[in-house]
Amino acid sequence: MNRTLSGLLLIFAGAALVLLPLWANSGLVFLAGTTMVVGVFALSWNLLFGYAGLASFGSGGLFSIGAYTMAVMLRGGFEGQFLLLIALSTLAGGAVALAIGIVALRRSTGIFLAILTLALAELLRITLAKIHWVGAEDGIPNIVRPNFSIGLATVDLGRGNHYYWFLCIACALLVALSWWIAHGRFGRTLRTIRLDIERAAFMGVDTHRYRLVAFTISGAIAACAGALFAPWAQIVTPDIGNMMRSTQPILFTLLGGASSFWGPMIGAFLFSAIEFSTRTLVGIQEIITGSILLGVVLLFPTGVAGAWNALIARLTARPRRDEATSAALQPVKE
Amino acid sequence: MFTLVNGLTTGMAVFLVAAGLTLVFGIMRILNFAHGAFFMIGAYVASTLVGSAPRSVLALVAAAVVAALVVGVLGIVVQRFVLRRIQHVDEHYMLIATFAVMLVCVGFVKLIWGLEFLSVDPPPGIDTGVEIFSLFVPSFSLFIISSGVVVFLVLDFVIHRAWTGKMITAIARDGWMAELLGINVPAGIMAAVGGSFALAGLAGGLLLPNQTLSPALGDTFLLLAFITVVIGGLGNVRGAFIAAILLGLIDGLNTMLLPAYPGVAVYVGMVAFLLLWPNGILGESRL
Amino acid sequence: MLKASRINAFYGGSHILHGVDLEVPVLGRVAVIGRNGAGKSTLLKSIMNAGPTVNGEVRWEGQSIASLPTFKRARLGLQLVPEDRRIYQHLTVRENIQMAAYATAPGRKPIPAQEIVDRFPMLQPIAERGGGQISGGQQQMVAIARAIACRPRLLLLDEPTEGLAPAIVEQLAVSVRELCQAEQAALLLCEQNIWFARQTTDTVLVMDAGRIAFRGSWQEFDADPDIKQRHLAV
Amino acid sequence: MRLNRRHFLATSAAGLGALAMPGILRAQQGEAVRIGLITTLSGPGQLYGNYIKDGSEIAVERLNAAGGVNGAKIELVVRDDKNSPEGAVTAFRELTGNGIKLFAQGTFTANLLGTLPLLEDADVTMVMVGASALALTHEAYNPRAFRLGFSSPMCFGGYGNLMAQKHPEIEKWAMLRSDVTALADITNAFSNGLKAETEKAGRKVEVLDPVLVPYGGADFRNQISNIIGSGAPGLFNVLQGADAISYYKQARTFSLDEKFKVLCDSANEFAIAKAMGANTPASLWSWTGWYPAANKDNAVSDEVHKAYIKLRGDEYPNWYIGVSHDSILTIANAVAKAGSLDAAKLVPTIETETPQGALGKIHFRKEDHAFAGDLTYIRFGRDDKNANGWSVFETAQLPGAEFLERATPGSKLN
Repeated sequence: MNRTLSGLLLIFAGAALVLLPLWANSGLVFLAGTTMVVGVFALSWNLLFGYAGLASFGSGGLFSIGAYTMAVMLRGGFEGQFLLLIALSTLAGGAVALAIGIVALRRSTGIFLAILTLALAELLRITLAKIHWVGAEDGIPNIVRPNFSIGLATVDLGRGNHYYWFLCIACALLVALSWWIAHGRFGRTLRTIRLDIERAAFMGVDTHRYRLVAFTISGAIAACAGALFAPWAQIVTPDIGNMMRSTQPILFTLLGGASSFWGPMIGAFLFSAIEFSTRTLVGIQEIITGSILLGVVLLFPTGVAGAWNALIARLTARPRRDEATSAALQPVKE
Repeated sequence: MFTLVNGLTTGMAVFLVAAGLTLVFGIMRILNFAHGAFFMIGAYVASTLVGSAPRSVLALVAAAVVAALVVGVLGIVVQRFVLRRIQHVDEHYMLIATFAVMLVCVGFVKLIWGLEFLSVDPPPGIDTGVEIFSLFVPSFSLFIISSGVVVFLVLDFVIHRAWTGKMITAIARDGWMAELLGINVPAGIMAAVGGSFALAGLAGGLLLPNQTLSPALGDTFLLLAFITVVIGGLGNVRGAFIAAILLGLIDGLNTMLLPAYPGVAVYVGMVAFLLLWPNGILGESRL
Repeated sequence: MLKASRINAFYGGSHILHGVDLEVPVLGRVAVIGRNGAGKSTLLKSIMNAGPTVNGEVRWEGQSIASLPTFKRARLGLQLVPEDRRIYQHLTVRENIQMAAYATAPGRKPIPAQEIVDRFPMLQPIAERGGGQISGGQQQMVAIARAIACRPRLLLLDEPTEGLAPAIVEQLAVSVRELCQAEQAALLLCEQNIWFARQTTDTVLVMDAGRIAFRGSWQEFDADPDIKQRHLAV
Repeated sequence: MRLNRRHFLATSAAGLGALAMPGILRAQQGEAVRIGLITTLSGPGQLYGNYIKDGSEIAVERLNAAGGVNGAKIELVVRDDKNSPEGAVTAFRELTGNGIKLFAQGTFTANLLGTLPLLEDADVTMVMVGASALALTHEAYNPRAFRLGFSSPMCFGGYGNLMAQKHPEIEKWAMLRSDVTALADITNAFSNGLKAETEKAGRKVEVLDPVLVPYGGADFRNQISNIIGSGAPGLFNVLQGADAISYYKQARTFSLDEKFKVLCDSANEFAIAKAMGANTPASLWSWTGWYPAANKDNAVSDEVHKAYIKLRGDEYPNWYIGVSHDSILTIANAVAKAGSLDAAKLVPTIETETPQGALGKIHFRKEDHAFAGDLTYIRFGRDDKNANGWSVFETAQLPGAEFLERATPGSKLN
């Protein structure tokens, strides 16, 4: 029951997104596209956090690497090979994540890893802001949306809402990929490691290798999201990888629910909806956003997805209600 | 030589801000995103009390103490209505909660004090400089350095020597047992969290003549304070003290040796640090 | 003095105790024995409201204490010594003992730490040592001394003999008996070591899978070997 | 269950609809001439965004009081760019989606660079409010956009020129700036202007490399000590906002204003004096985009000044007030003269019209749509006799057109 309902909801949400440009204002379409990309970005973060138990505060840096790789290559005239460029950006992000992982993962975890990645991302941002070749603080503007060709068919992504639909497809594929990773053997092993690293090691799992692979995959997807974002925003600036960007996936994930696969996506759309619907209330935006976040955290400490699941469980399993909710809400102490 | 004195000044300023942050981490195990915002509120409250030209050092310190009390009370409110409610859920939700608190604080500061820059002068007595061994040292720097040292000594005494500190550390290390021993743990945590927020307010008041007041003030120190807390070994006040001094010196050397890249050495130093001593200088300690 | 009725206790979704009734009379000494995982520790923690979610009634001298938080129960004179002792490693042995002063019942005065140290010869050489630098047997003594320091009315001991050498277990049995007598404290003991339980208590409860399977004196317990076979054999 | 789901679908559809509603409603109102204003109304740039909003609102009020545009009222639709290009693009697309074709946008260059490529598709005419970056009229030049702001070579080249004239005795200048690459344009322009003018007079001047300070930093004492050690009698400071004030505060203990003969600030004008009061440096030059007291014979300037005092009770408005007022004025005037909202008609009208604004006659260079208004410099400082604790000592004006850089629309200036 739970699955069918959630599945229907997913199909409904997907259809609403695809059909959006047919009726909505172009600002809303742009926002929806941006939200899809950062939603995928947040999913990639949660692959690391929710499944491998590693929190990175520097994911903005990887997003930025993907976006800059794409922007530089497009400016360099490689528009013809768009798919190749996406692959290249993804690889770049994965390679950087792998390098960082090799050096850092064995030595530090938890908050130390978080702050280490934060510092690396800040260093990247400062460096980008100093390089004239990539436009320093003002970044690379005027990024073209290239043609996209498979076989004989060519689509001009620069026209109308073509790039939006391209984003829909690309994000759907990335989500599917993440789903497959999270729910396959790899994801299950990661969760075992998260729950009890000693037991996993005892069972013969090379925990370090698994974490490293998760770190790399997460970085690659983050960079891929960045690469998709560059032609969408048509400008990249060093601030694309700033601390706010790095906290975005954390915010979205926790808002939506870290224990749920869809949590980060839900969080991203919820946050965008809050921001868009309060856009005319200038000057008190911080208070509104802060209060809503606070309200959500206090009311749904398991995130929106957690609250949704609890609600469904409550509706579908009425007789066992007490136990189900007490299991969901009772903190385990000592 | 001047770089050294100035490095110390920067270090002690950062320590003043980081002290409360490291305490709250020691007690609650959270990285408090709102700490910078409370530091800023402390500064604004103190500036409202002393005006733009404080009459004496005493007036400034008194204003800082009142600011500490106000922010401490705010901290207790936050603890009571936000942090306590979610302390058993998942520590990461604390992160989002303190982030939200930060947004709300910044929003209210903008509403109450506006956006225009405010400035408070150093009071007479510490508004000039002194010659020490033919080296010109601003006396306000000496004020910051001594404030930092005093706050550290008091804090270190309270935590490691005084009985209250022993009780608080007992709560932080094993609250369950503390409660079995009849200690009112929620009240203890409340007081300790109030105390660490009060430290943020105190820092805001003491550093008031050093910085310009604007709603972005919180950000200026937050990242440096985070770094200090982490390098110091999370929740370890002595470690934070050493880390703050190191940070100040690294920053000072940065301006001397690499003037074209101000502020970069702090990050590089920190990355190197975390790789060499992954658990901080003095190791992690639950207070 | 303590009367708990129809206690049900849960950890998250799992139901640990099923309708347990328990009474400890004034100056009574009760042992709860049972296999690992029978729910003995959960019972003690339920009485202190220190962990599991509990429903049922807990009365202390006729008053319901079901709504009191742990520290208030401790201040009524209930002292639990947990199985893992939980000595504060950052405090000295003496400071550990002083820490219990908060739990002194109204109208009573805590025993000064020095007096406690004097009373336990084992503690004298280690009084100024850190809590992390003493042996397991010493830790158990410190834990009990700490509990005694606040002059409890009811001492709840959770598996005190676990991990101790036989010689120390004998010594511990003597100490516990003497202490309860000297301090006029009742005792509720959870144990797997039947010898130790027999030395220190008069009434015995056998617990199995969260339920009380037997209750009576040690003579009655001995009279029915079947109980041992059915509920205690591993 | 079924009912529940249908209920949910219905409410969420209604919710999504509501999100798009404001647009639909506005689009049906029709009549008014709507101008979209995109500026920074949250985060660190909010201070300046608020000035731009105030100035624009004053303009709309004045224009509507005078009868509006060809009988139609002007309506300002304000959006926050959230301090990022994406935020600006979201706001821009939302407003163009609602049929708005007239835009004023300002504060950060990158946010403008985000929206400039979109003007063509939406047939938008835009005035860039107060922007100074070179890229906007050079490599990122867009024929539908006009810069009502002062380019760095213009206002800081002029600045250097002015200093060379006023202080021929100073042969060595030191500079200090925040570690922001965009600010390098400013120190370069100042240095070039200074050198050009002294060479013309047959003298020589040495300009030291700028000392860098961290942007958003907390402590500037090391750099202050460096700069004092340089031995130069002239100093040009390029820091912004809170950084600048913290810097002058920390510099006070070093008696910075006694160590240097001439102190110049790039563009913080009265923000420093307003914050520091009686502790303002003894004498400080600054460039400003608009200073009512220097525009003595300009009635518009006086009216805007009065309106601002009425609005905020502040006698020393930030220069963004005048500039944003004139931006809206420029658009409204063009619509009135062209009688159309089409860029094809508006752009040539703006190119030829010279309406009277608070800054004087508003005129853009035809080749690259760069603004070439007068340049104003003020010298102010501590003054015990004034109740504020400070006063303005002198003002100087230079013709901007003489200092405007070469027009190279579409390509980078070399």
